[in-house]
Amino acid sequence: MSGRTVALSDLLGRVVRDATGRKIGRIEELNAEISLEHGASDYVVTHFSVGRSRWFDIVATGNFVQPLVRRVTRATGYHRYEIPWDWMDLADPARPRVLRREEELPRGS
Amino acid sequence: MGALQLVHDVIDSQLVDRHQEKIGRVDELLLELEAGKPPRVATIVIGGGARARRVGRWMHACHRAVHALFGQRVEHESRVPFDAVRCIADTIELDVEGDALDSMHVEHWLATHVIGRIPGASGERK
Amino acid sequence: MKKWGELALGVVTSIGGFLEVGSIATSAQGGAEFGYQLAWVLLLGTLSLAILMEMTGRLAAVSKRTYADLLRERFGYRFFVLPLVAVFVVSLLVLTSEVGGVSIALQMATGVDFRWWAIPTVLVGWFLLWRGNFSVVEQGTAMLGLVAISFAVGALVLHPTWPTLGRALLPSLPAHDRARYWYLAISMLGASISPYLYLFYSAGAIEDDWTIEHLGVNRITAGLGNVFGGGLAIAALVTAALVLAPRGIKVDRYEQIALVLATPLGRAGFVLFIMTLFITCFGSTLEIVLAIAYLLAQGFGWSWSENLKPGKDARFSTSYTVLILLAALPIVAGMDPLSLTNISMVVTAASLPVTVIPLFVLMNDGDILNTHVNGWASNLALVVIALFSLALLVAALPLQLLGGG
Amino acid sequence: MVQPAASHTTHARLALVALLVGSACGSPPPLDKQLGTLASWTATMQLAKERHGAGAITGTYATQLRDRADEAFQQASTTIGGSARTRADSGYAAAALDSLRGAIRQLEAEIGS
Repeated sequence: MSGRTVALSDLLGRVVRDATGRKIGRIEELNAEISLEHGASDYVVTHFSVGRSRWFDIVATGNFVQPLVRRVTRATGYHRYEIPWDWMDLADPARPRVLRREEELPRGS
Repeated sequence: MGALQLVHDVIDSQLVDRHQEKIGRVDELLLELEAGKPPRVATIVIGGGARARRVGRWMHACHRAVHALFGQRVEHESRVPFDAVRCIADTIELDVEGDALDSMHVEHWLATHVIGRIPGASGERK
Repeated sequence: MKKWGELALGVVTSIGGFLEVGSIATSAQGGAEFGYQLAWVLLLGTLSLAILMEMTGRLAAVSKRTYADLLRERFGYRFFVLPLVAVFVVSLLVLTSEVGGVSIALQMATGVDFRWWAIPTVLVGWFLLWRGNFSVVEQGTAMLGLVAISFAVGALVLHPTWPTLGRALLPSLPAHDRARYWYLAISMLGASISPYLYLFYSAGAIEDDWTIEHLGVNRITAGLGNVFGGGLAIAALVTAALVLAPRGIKVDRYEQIALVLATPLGRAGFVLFIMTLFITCFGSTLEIVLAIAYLLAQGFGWSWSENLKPGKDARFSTSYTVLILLAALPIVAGMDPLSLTNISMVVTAASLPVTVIPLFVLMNDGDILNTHVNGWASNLALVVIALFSLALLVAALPLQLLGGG
Repeated sequence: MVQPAASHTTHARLALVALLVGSACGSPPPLDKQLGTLASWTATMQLAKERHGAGAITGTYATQLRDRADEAFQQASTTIGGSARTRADSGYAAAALDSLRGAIRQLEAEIGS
């Protein structure tokens, strides 16, 4: 079990840039699942949610007046990116970088 | 235990030990990065230092200063492997003995040196 | 049957728990200087508090977690520090004012200077917390707190002019001393809507093992209790408006306030006033010190319950022990309790946004409340409260400086 | 990253506080306010005397009220000179102080009896 250790709070809120160096938002959530490769009870991060407004996302993730949220997201073109773990370069946790261009990134709801 | 959102479901959640006693909150989560492998959720940290660090550098400095003031050189912090998680719901149950955790140092110290010295402190319920 | 008992208890708790040193002092000041005119502030404060309490009670009954729990879990520790520090500081100030209120009541009764009473007061209070359980604190102080009804009796005996009072329930602008008017308005709001009230209430719902079945009890307790509590605060304002205002007496010191009941009700009124001040302030002392200890314990995940023996939750019981002793110090040092009360109430008003605005987010979170999330009417009310809490934050400091003297 | 903006607002806030504190604490309380306080205490003394006569309040409590009025009197007599600008103002101040002193004496006589 070698490797580097990074604190979750050191990743949260970090500005993420895409392959071309463009800012695409901040890390707001880490999604984990039970790993199928390792031992049974190991949780591993599957993807990172990257958004632009933490407060908006706190509100939006909680089933908050869903129709209103949907209308606002549509009107403002707001979206989060759901970035698979292997697209994220965390060599420097303070400067996370996505290995693809912004246009290629999958968008969350 | 299916998919987990580490921020929404795990960090800052109430922790209870195997006897359902409250033993603190998830003050920090440590991830293990290894080339070519997905980040592994490795450790739950319980402790004031980790908590202070999250607020900012100045808070961490304050925390250390307060510790130094009380002449405490070691940080009473617990690091529990994530394997010990038994159940994640409103609270997170850890398969540990709460009394054995280092982060419970202040609780025990107060219980024996302050609260325990005052008559009427022991027993189950009032 | 048990439910109705709980209901009656809840309502009584609210009456006993709501009128305390802040309300008595600021309502008397408001009535003395502006007659009935500031009555609308009490109506507004009471309505707001009823809404906030109903919501925090519902939150606790449905989620089995307290408001403080959810503030940390949903917003993260980084944000939580803000309400934690704000509520801690504000509540400690209010706590000190309550200890001052008890001490002044004892001074009025005995003639012994209030400074001597602070330590005995907190020692007795601490003993009750140490030995008693949650029901002792909640029910004991509530039942005794019913003496506060003497304010209503006093107001009725003085024959208020009802139409004028009715008109004063709608906001109006003052003809003189604008800064002072708004300063008193903010103090009265701070006295009505203290964060400790809803933090205590939501922790109390957990202490009393509330479930979804208690939502009706919760609604009625928050509603009716506040109607009574607010009504008594208005009664205090009315007595001051009819006793002090016509004679040109302003309330500069606590000692002057006893005259508002000694005038319509004679010796009985004098005694009832002292009892009311003593009991309500003492009850609030216990509630506030518990509220702060709850906040710390829940925020940091310690074991907590007023129903456990202190050895079972050492950090929690150490917190209330230290805090209640700490609250005696400014009084022993001779700080004027009325100035302390006024400052506490204004600071309380200024601290409201950090606890009101997050509540809006939580009350709409379906993961926490399922089908019991806010409807549009509750949301509208909460938005209005949040907006005016922001206005209070902005206005508090300038008004303290311009109208505080 | 946000450091410069934050320190700007901090400075602005500090300046605002300094301004307000300065404007609030600079001068002694204005004369009309002090006269109002004296009149308020005079009325308090009269009401206390009347209530004591009716047996509504105890002598202990009336004495405390007298002491508070005395403190207000002492405070006003040291500061009110600085607030009175004209001869007429000084006259008002002296009259107000006199009537409070008189009211305190009357209450003392009532308690003593």
